[in-house]
Amino acid sequence: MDLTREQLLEAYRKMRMIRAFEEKLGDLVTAGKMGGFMHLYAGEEAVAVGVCTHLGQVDTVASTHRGHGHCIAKGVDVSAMMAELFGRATGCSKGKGGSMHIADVDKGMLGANGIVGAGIPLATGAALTAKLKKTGGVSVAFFGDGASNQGAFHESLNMAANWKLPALYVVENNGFGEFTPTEFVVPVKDIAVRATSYAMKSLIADGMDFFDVYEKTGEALEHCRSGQGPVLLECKTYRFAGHFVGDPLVYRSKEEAEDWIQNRDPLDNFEEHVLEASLVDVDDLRRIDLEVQEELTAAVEAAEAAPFPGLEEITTDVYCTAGEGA
Amino acid sequence: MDLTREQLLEAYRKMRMIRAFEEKLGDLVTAGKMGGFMHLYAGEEAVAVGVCTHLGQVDTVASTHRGHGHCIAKGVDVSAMMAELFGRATGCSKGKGGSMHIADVDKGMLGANGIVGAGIPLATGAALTAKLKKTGGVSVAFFGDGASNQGAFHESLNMAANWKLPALYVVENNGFGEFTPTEFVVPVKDIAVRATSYAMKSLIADGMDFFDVYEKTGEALEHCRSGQGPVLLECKTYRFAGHFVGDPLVYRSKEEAEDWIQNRDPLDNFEEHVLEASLVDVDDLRRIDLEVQEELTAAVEAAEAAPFPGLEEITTDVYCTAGEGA
Amino acid sequence: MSRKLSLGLAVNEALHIAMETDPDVILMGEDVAGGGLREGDGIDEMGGVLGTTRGLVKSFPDRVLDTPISEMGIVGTAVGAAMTGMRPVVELMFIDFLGTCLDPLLNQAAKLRYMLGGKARIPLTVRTVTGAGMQAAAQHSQSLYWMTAGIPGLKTVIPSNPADAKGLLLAAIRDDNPVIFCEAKLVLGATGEVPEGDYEVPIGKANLVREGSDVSLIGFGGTVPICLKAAKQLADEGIDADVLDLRSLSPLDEEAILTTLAKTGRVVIVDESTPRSSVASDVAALCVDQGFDSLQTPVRRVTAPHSPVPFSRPLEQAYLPTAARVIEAVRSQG
Amino acid sequence: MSRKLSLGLAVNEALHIAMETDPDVILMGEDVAGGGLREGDGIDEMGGVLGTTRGLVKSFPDRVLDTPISEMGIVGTAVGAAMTGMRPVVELMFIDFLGTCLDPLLNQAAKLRYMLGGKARIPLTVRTVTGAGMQAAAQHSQSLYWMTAGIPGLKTVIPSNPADAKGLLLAAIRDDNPVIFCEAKLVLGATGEVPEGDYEVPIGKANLVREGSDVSLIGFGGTVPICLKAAKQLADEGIDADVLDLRSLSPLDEEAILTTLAKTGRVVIVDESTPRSSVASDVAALCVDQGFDSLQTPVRRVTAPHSPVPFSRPLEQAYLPTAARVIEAVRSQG
Ligand SMILES: Cc1ncc(C[n+]2csc(CCOP(=O)(O)OP(=O)(O)O)c2C)c(N)n1
Ligand SMILES: Cc1ncc(C[n+]2csc(CCOP(=O)(O)OP(=O)(O)O)c2C)c(N)n1
Ligand SMILES: [Mg+2]
Ligand SMILES: [Mg+2]
Repeated sequence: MDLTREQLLEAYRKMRMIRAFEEKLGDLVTAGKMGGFMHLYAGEEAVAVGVCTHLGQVDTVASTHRGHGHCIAKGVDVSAMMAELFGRATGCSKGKGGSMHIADVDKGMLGANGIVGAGIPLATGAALTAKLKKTGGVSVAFFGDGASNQGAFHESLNMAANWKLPALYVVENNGFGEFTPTEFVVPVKDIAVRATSYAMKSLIADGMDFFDVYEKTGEALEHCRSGQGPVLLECKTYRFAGHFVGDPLVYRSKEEAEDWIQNRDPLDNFEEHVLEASLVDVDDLRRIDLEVQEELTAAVEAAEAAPFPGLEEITTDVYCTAGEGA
Repeated sequence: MDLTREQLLEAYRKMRMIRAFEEKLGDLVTAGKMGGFMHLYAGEEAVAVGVCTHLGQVDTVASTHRGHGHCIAKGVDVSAMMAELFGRATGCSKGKGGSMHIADVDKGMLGANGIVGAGIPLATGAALTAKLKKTGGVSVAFFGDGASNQGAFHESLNMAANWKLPALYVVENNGFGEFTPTEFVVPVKDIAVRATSYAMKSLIADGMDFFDVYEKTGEALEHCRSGQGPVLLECKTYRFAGHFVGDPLVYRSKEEAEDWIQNRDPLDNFEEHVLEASLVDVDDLRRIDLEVQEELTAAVEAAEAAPFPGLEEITTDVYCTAGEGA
Repeated sequence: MSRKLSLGLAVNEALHIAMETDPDVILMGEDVAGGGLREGDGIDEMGGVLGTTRGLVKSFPDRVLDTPISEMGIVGTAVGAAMTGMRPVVELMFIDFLGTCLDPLLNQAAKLRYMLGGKARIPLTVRTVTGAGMQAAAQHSQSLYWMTAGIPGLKTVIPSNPADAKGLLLAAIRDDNPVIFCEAKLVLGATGEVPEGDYEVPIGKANLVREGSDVSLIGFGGTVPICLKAAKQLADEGIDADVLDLRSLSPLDEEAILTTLAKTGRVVIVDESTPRSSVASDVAALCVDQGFDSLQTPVRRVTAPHSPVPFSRPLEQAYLPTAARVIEAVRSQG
Repeated sequence: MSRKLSLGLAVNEALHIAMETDPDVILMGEDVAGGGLREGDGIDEMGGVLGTTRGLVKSFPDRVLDTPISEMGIVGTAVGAAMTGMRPVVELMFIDFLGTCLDPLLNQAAKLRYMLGGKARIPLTVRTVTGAGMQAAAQHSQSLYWMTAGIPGLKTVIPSNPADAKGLLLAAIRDDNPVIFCEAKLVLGATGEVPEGDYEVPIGKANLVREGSDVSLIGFGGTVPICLKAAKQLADEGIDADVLDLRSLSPLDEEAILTTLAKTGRVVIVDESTPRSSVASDVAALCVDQGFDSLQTPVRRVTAPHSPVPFSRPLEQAYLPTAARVIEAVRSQG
């Protein structure tokens, strides 16, 4: 394991930030302070952070409706995200996109996506750019088990395999698509086997274990970066909260949820591992916990104080005018 | 092999009819007597007939842009087909559909389809009907290697597998999608492996050999009919003519084509087999050849003599009026 | 007898009746059962993301099908099932998802009967949720009924109230053609009187919901309450408005439109969708074609702007048509 | 200098120039190389199903990509590539196939810039063939530009002649927005003078192709020659027509439309598409809104009927707009 103490602490900070961010959102939406369809990433932190710890500025990520975690893992500013979710002019997309489209292209985060499966071809296109422009970058698509039933999944993986694109397809198998258990709609045990249709390399990781995700991603990216083509990486995970904020969670058993939450929390797993191996001090972690809370509190305050976009913004940014660029 | 002499002769008649029908169309289009985009099935006869010999009235077929062969194999009237292709009122669809939509629902032939891959979900729906209504029927989708790259393929096979539908998916792998060789766009050797993604049974047949297709289809349909779910059957075949009538065929080598046409003609293969095994007399075959030619000549004459649809037909059949039924 | 129900519950009631009265009716869609067939302690069904299909899987366990997230496959499969004897009702969660299943509607359902010379019947209903108002942003807030209304071979209806919703949905399901049934977010939660029992509201007939003689306000779905509100305010100014609820976007009740135009000579169309290729344009074009002699003023269209739906609440609110904008449009006619 | 070229060859020339002048331009589509990269005795490229892209793969072997038959994947991939620095030109063989790739246009390309608050650029061009006239029947003959024109965030252009085709395509490719470029079958084979070298025809500007003062005939793509033919015949009757070629369907050159209306007071719009949710309706609606005071007669729309395109030759011919129908429409205005 090649991670420095700094990197470990950074990974922990991101996982903790995702958890705290999502908990905060849950509270804000429930309190009626924030609107929209809000899908929380809590429980799946090890996937986003395990993967993105390998990524640099040149690498890109395309995400899903459950995109806050990917943003944070890819380094998007939490304050700008919070302002976006409050619909403020200071948001990372001026408040015009919201949760399901949260993005920061400058950070290589091409966006959450309200259309299940639609990020997969976008990531494939970014991989095509990387290949044609020889940037050395890789392109990562995060998507759910449910999305693996979309035609866009099939078409994209096939194209990427034909063209040996530097693309990593990360399926976050959390056992449900909305309220429907995965086994109702996916007749194979491992979504990873779907790589067979494209003669594509595949790997399976324990998505609750940062270290396993990190390791498997490393192996996958070596394959991608060396020109051998794309990889499908399945991460087995679980979402701790409902499909969206407000979901009554009647479709899954309390025992099942409790088991994952109590015994397989990726933050607990991480802490246990790094403390046992004496890689960091417990004080470091607690300090980060506090810093994260402070950062979030400040983000919420700043967002609430920020202005809404002017009404003229309704009709701007529809088209790019000549010379305007991105 | 459980086929009677009658059945063998019927199979031969159908294969011969397909070949003669397509050759006739080639001449008619080239002579400017017939219009539209015309995709000929010559060379692939053993697939349609090998599969459809197993089918009865209750079974349905959804087809492709290259659909004449499937129609003839499923028992659609050749005269009505010819009139359709001439755009006449006596055509099986009153001249309104043409080659790419040729159909006869009464015969269980749900239609050719101008949209590559679109027949696959239609067949899946027919299989759902068969299952829900317990008709005992199976539903067959014919489609090309190229169509196996469409999202509709993936989504349909997944649904059929989840619901264990009585559906047979027959991929006619003729080595090309239009002018692009299959190996440019399909990174696996056998499209049959794509069944793995759905835990689906798959089989591969020599699509130039009626008997092999017939046998594999039998095995597949036993599986479907006994409630064990769908099957993907890949038939390796070759189209003797161009992608459409008028195709200059510059994208494939003459040698390759000659080899298939001279050495692997499904009609020659059939004849050799049945004569060697003394299953029928050569005279029977030659008599059928003549009868087929006569039937076709009559069909062309009747079609050319038939009236065009009245102009009021432009706006009829758009909607079904109450109580009109099908 | 009637009681007050929300539009969503009226739809639910219509689905129950349709499934009870016809064994060929099946329901397909993502989470329409929503875990309802799963065994387990305390496990219950969701009945769709908005709960509209609740209870159906319990009554008709074999005929309510939770599907994978595969809109192209779902709708295409439903077309194939419709063609072979079923009467499927598909839930397309939001009309925005048309992007993932246009082909089976555009090139299959809408055209099969025609291409087969009248030898096929596609009794398919697609229920879908349209419009803005829930801060669901650009990809979950569109009013894309203009797309389906533009396709020959499809019908498109959009109720403005629970009673119409029940009757139109029953008519849609029993229609032998493919029908797109739109549930506008702006009125989905609104309650109203709903008759008990089995009844149909005919497809293709508009409904005059207010009588007046000075101006015709034409709306549908979520814009009908907006028209009524505007009419009330206009009445205070002495302007008496006819309010026509189109109910059906295709076929369009041209006669009803021309009748109200002939009465008032003055038309404002209120459409939640973006302006281009819109139902609003079709209605205006009809007025200036067939109704030219009656026209006394410009025809105004009150629509969303030619832009995606913004997320931010104040922007989304300003994006939507309002009674104030309708009144302004009436005043601007001079 | 100019020479006569077909519209297809003019497109081919524009593609060569675009790829020569910008290394970020890539061409993607089914068979756009068409075996051109295959080695073998006597093997040659096809350059697309209609031969429009011939020669490009030889000049730019790394930038001409034959794709699988996966329209959703192709267009979605192109959007992702556009967003990250390429300038892709996708060939969608026929616009009818929009059914299989609407989402990446409707919900991605058209909305990304907006949803990202202006922080993305999608310089994507989709070339596609539209319309009837080749007996290609219901699924290969549609004029679905009304769909793309209705989507905010997309532009849609349709040239009526080879010179415009070359200039509009160069403008489309260099535009930083997603542009749908339509090649109408009715004019795809027609030849005309085409200037040499690199030039652009601006998007959003209509072109007055004939001057007259009695009636405005408004067409685009394949209907411009029909308008001109009708104008010629009308001239014999002493009716002198302005003929406006819209060139761009979105944005629409409203000023040019209102200018010709102001001049003649009388408008006939000729649109090959079906009538509902149409560009024809939008133009009529604009006339009766902004141009009401100039209007002296009803606005007529000459379109296809509200039905799919029939296969049978005489039916297909009667389905299409003709000069005779345009003249009839003018006469019917009284
Ligand atoms: C095309 C499309 N269909 C349906 C939906 C509604 N929807 C939103 S999230 C979701 C479930 C996605 O499941 P999965 O891919 O497993 O991701 P998860 O939510 O479990 O992270 C569905 C059906 C959508 N947004 N887009
Ligand atoms: C959705 C769609 N994309 C593209 C086409 C154009 N097209 C017609 S046939 C064809 C090739 C089909 O290849 P395959 O599925 O292998 O069938 P084959 O022609 O070889 O029998 C293509 C690309 C189409 N008709 N529909
Ligand atoms: Mg999931
Ligand atoms: Mg093929």
